[in-house]
Amino acid sequence: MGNEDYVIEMLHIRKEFPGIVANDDITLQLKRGEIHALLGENGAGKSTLMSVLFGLYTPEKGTIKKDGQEVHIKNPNDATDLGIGMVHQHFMLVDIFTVLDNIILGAEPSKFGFLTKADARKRVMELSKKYNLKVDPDAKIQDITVGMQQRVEILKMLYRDNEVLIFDEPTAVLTPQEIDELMKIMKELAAEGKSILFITHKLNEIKEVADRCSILRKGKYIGTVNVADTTKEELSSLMVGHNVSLKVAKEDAKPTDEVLTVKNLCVKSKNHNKDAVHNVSFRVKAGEIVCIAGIDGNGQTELVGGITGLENVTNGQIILDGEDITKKSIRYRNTHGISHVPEDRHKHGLVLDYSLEDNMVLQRYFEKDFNKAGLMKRDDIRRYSDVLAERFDVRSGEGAKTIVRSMSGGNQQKAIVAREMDRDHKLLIAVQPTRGLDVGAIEYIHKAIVNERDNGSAILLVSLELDEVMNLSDRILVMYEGEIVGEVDPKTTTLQELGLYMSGAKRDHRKEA
Amino acid sequence: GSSKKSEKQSEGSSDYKIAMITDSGDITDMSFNQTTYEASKAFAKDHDAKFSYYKPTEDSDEARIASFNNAVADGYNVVVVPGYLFANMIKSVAESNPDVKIIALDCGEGDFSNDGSYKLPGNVACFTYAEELSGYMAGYAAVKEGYKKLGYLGGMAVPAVIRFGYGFLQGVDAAAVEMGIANEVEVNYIYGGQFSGDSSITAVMDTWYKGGTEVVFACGGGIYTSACEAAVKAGGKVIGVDTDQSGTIAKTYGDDSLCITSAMKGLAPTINTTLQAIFDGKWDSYAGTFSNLGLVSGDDPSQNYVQLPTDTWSMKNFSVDDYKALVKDLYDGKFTVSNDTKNAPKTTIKVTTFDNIH
Amino acid sequence: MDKKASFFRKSSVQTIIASIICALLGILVGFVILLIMNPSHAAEGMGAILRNFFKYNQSSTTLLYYLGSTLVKAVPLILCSEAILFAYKAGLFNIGAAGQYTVGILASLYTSIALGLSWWVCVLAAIAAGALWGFISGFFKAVFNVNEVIAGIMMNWIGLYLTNIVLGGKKVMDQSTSKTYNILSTNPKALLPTFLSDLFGHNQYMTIALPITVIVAIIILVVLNKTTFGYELKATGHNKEAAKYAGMNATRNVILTLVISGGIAGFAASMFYLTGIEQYSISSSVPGMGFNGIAVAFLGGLHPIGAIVAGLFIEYLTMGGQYLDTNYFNPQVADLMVAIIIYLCGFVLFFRNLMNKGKTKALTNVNDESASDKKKDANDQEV
Amino acid sequence: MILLIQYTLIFAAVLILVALGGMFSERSGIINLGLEGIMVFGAMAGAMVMVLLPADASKATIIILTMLAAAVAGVLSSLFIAVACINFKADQTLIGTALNMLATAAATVIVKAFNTARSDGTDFSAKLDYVTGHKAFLLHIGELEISWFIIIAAILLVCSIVFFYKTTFALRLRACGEHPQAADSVGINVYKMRYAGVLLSGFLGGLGGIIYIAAANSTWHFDYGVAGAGFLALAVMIFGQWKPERIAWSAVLFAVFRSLSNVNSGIDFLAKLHIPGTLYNMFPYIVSLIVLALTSKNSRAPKAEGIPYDKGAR
Ligand SMILES: Nc1ncnc2c1ncn2[C@@H]1O[C@H](COP(=O)(O)OP(=O)(O)OP(=O)(O)O)[C@@H](O)[C@H]1O
Ligand SMILES: Nc1ncnc2c1ncn2[C@@H]1O[C@H](COP(=O)(O)OP(=O)(O)OP(=O)(O)O)[C@@H](O)[C@H]1O
Ligand SMILES: [Mg+2]
Ligand SMILES: [Mg+2]
Repeated sequence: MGNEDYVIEMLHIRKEFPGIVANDDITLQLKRGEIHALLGENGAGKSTLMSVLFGLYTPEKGTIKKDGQEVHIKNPNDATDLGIGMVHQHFMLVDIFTVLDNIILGAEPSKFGFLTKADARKRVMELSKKYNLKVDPDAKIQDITVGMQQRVEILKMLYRDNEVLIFDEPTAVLTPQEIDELMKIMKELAAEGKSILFITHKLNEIKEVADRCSILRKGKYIGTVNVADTTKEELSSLMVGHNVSLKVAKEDAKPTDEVLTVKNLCVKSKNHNKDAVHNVSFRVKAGEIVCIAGIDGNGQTELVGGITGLENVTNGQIILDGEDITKKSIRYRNTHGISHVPEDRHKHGLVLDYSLEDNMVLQRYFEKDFNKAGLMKRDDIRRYSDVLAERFDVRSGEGAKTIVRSMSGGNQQKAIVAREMDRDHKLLIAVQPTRGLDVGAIEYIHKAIVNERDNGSAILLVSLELDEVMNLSDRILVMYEGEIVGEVDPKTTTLQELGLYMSGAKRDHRKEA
Repeated sequence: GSSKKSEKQSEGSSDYKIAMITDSGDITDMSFNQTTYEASKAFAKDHDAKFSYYKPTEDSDEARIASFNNAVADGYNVVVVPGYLFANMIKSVAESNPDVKIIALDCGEGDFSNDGSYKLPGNVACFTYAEELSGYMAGYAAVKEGYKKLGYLGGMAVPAVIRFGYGFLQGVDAAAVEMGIANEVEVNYIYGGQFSGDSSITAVMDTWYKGGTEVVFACGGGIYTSACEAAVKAGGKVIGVDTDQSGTIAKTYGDDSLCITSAMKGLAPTINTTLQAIFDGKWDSYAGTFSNLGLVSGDDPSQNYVQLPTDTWSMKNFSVDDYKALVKDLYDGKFTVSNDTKNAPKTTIKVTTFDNIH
Repeated sequence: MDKKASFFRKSSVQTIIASIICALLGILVGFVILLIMNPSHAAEGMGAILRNFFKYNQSSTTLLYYLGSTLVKAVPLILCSEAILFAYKAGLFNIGAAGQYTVGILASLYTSIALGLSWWVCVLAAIAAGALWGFISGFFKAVFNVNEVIAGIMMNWIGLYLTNIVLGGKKVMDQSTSKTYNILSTNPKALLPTFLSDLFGHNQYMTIALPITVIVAIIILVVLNKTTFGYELKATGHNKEAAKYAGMNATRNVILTLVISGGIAGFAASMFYLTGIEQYSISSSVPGMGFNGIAVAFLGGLHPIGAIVAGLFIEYLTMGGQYLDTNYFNPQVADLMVAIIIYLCGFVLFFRNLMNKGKTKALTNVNDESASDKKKDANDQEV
Repeated sequence: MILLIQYTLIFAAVLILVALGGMFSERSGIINLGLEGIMVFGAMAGAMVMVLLPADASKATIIILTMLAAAVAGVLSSLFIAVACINFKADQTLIGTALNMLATAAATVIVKAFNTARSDGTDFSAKLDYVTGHKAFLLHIGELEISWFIIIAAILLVCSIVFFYKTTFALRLRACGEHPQAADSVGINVYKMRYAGVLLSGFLGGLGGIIYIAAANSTWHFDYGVAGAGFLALAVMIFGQWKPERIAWSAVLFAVFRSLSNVNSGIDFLAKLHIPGTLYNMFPYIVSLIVLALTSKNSRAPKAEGIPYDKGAR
């Protein structure tokens, strides 16, 4: 008989994928009313385990118990019937549907098959109020921020009255404020008696909300600890098997020549009639890391788009190393000193159906190292890719010829970082370079960025994560509603001050040209 | 299954084995392929000869030659082919297959060479028809019957269809001029671009009938269906082609008076006579000849290869006797009808020519 | 390198085996249909289709002649499927190949008959016409975001009507027979030079179109898999945004892909009509060649060389239909069989998975894996 | 003018139904290039029923049974797509094309066998005559002759609009075409919904087929298939941006031009212009290309269409 204290017990779960055992004899016990964190490197098998619990995968071995009774969860319907809900790592939302439609989908109130949305709307608004999850029920998903999408996912679970809630990396895409809110909500929910499984790579968050934490490593179960009795360092070494340093070690910057100068830049918004980027001016020098901080959606994407050429600039000037590149093609910018780790790795960064090696030369295939008279030099490309993968620890099932789609998000990201760092550049633009990575990987990438700086690159970092911003940058520019509202020094500023700038409560009247 | 019937007759005892090759249409095209097929098959059955038909894979000389070779390889020694398209096939296979007799219908000297320089080998007999006479009679009759607004709906503009059409125009014109109503009589003239009806063609016919057209000469395979459909709705009439179509039309559309007459041509009799000649050992009279079949008698129209059907005569103002008189005049050369397919005939009446439908 | 090569071979062997299984199954189903129609002659009928031109085994000249004919007729089919698979690899579904083929006919026949030009000019004209048609679709796609399928369908019809107007004119079409004039008699220098004609029973339609087709297939293979140009096109096809990010000119690539694809389709038309084997007559629907090309492209595993084999196979069966004894079966049965085989090609992936799987695993698992297998496929083709 | 309306209604009815069929299929995530084939099968079954019904069958019987047969045949033939594309994850483009080829060949063979059997071996054409059946559908409103087909198509259009926007089922269907994983994660059976989408397209496509051949004709030659009407409907669907009410308008636009090409000589001012008929034929395509160019900036196909659903993949 199982222990009655546990709402969910997953016993000896084994799940195989071709060529890999994603979960190997994993046991996980979830107490009623607790927040239970699940920790592990990229590809450790966390998402797989949760998908098993939610009925998306059928395990090869093992049993699942709900309230001590053995249950068979064959599909999400079974999971829902058992009161299990999940917020997926990659949101399960239909873009063109409204918020309300997404929430009710699959559990629609209806009369004779016809939707009766009025009741649903009332219920959703009540829930939204009760948990302080602000949403606009009639907005389309494609038009709302990631944060709001997250709230929609949570409302989906609440709407279904689930008692076991799974959050798969919910914070990877949220702003600090949103993370705080989410933590509050999770605590509230737990207090109400709901049990929560929480996947994250961020140890702070585990320390803040979780009661216990189970650790997976390479598909195997390592152990479960009481969070209160452990330190972050202990957790991270449990996860990766050795000690990791959580603080970026770096010397003071020694800025030299000016590499990037942006003057009065304006970029039109796709969503509204105003400029997404309005009259922005700043400079980045070789040997320094300048960070653009701000809440998501304040024009960072468009600013980077303007500099890299992905978006049309309506006004202003971009000068790279003394040369005006405002009107130059993307190819020109790529080959004249700009490296760019893009914000959305799937949309821009990778051709998912190409192999790793082909992605490694995405901007360089035509160079004479890889191209002879229009023919690809396959051997050289392979060799190059292997070297990069080795150096940046990019792991993939079949080496250089692995199709990138099948690689984990973390490794996909590492591949991009490797590619961009290795390309000749004067300026490295890194947008959220560590989004969704495990601490080991983050450490590695941070080190690499600092290394780049020390080797004389100018770095423009765009990040939503304040930890990263504070740790990594030499100067911080804060963007709010398309304008740069302040410049601060990370050594002297506080999180509070940054927050004030980011929310628009404070602004400098800077002059820079 | 489709086989039961044919199986019985498939192993013939005759020395002659008859094959037919279709042109671009199928043997169910309600036009010359079908007539040729039915006549040859019936003949073979009556004479206990093996029969089969061959359908080329495409509409090309190469494919027609392939079908011919295929038939010969299967042991057939009499090959019946309908249509001018076969001229090139004959040119390339006739001489190298002297033991195979070829009967070509609707295939004239001009189809082989422009200047008549081609000499037909002894194992080939070619027949063409004076469709222009048949069309002439139909047109003449219709106007005499009292119709003033007429239409001509051809299938595809191939020589036989054109001759029917141009003959029709000449007949209408002659009658109108004779009656002194040339300024009142009008003809709409169009080709459907195919040998079957469809909604586009029906729509055009609807427009014609609604616009006052009283009778349409539907000239080409199954294209009459579009004319009939529109005619039924508007109380118009049609004229059939090739065989006496009044029966089929009456049966299909439940209206005995829908088809006022048909411009016939005697494909079936030609096939019967020629095949009979082969079986009787009298091939020599056809060997290597081009025959243009038209009027053979001024007094007994039913002997002619082109005629209107008298058995199902339904016209009132233009009687069978009037028809006989017309045939006599034509036979005597009192009226001359041009068989030119290159240039449309000059007429006093107004002819409106439309673009092909497809 | 070696490891890669052997892996490639293994997986391509699987594809070939799976394709063969589908073909055999199709023939089996075809046989069942013959059985239903006429049980006592079904075996004989099947035999006739499969024996095909080998029925002329008495005379090797005739046999070779008809072997040649099958090759000649397979040429446009193969080229159309090359056109389609080329675009498909670049992420575009060129359903407009049918229309590009049609304007290819227009250009080849107008230049050869009405203008009396030499064959190579006519070929170039056909390529240009097809390319222009492809360009229009591509332009609408790249500049106005018009779905290439709908643009292709529209251009098919526009091309058809335009062809009907132009080729229906007095200069090209014999008004009294409703067919275009024969090139042989009007302008023999527009006929493609013959090739191995004497070897194939003096088949005058055996022209340089045959070796050219093979060369085109090889060029496509090389371009797609070995060149930076192919790399770019495929990248644009898979992920337009990423291609843009990488500095590729996505707009230009979309247009260029359809221009090339259209050029090949137009070229296909010239390689057929300039042999003089067939005359054009006014048509109320777009020639089926472009659509059949889709089927052949897939039957050939979307591989340029596979398309050659598939095209020959389909043409062989189609030609086989004429050897059916019409007393027992109507000739359309062969078309039905071909269609069934093409339908069954859709199951190639399934059969391949079955082979990978071994006997014990259940169907659902097969399905689970098919996606990752597809990715492996892509990998093979990239190599 | 009356004729223009009449033929516009007929062509529009066909295009609307078939395009709606395509829409439901694509909304569920399956590209249906086989509409042409489905139409052929629907047309064939409907025509056979009209041929077989006794001469004294009542109008209502004829109408109901004919439509039923066409719809059922359409649904059955769409199974060719559903089974291959949903269960076996076959390529949707290939299967659609194959179905088109299959349909024309099969219809020719079947109708020939049907005629041969019925006529005791004297008629083996691939043609069916259904004059009585065709007449049973006719209906006169003043001078305008319309057909029950059109009324039924109009009713189905209204039903489709309501169904599409107002029902639980359609919401789920649409989710499957956009983000099947999301649908799956809330317990919707993606396979079932896709079946529903494809079968619906079979139902509507089959009806479209019978209307195409029987609303203005009383004879059909099945060796000619339906001459591209299915592809035209596909164009109408894309033109209508996968939305039922827009599809209706696009269909009418196409239909107006299509019928103009045939009846222009009956409209005085057009007849005077002497525009060649072929130009009229080209018109709807040219016009819609231009309109598309102006309206397509934001048009978007269902996101997941064409991709076989795979539980394991993401
Ligand atoms: N659909 C799939 N098909 C094949 N293999 C898979 C699939 N999903 C996961 N895997 C395998 O299972 C392993 C575990 O993957 P999982 O997604 O559970 O990792 P994770 O712990 O969630 O990683 P991350 O932190 O990056 O989210 C992977 O290494 C991968 O090889
Ligand atoms: N379809 C698939 N086929 C094979 N392996 C897969 C597939 N999808 C994922 N994997 C494997 O799953 C593992 C984890 O991938 P997953 O997608 O969970 O990462 P992720 O969670 O997206 O990454 P991140 O943490 O950056 O968000 C990887 O090792 C990858 O190889
Ligand atoms: Mg992850
Ligand atoms: Mg994960």
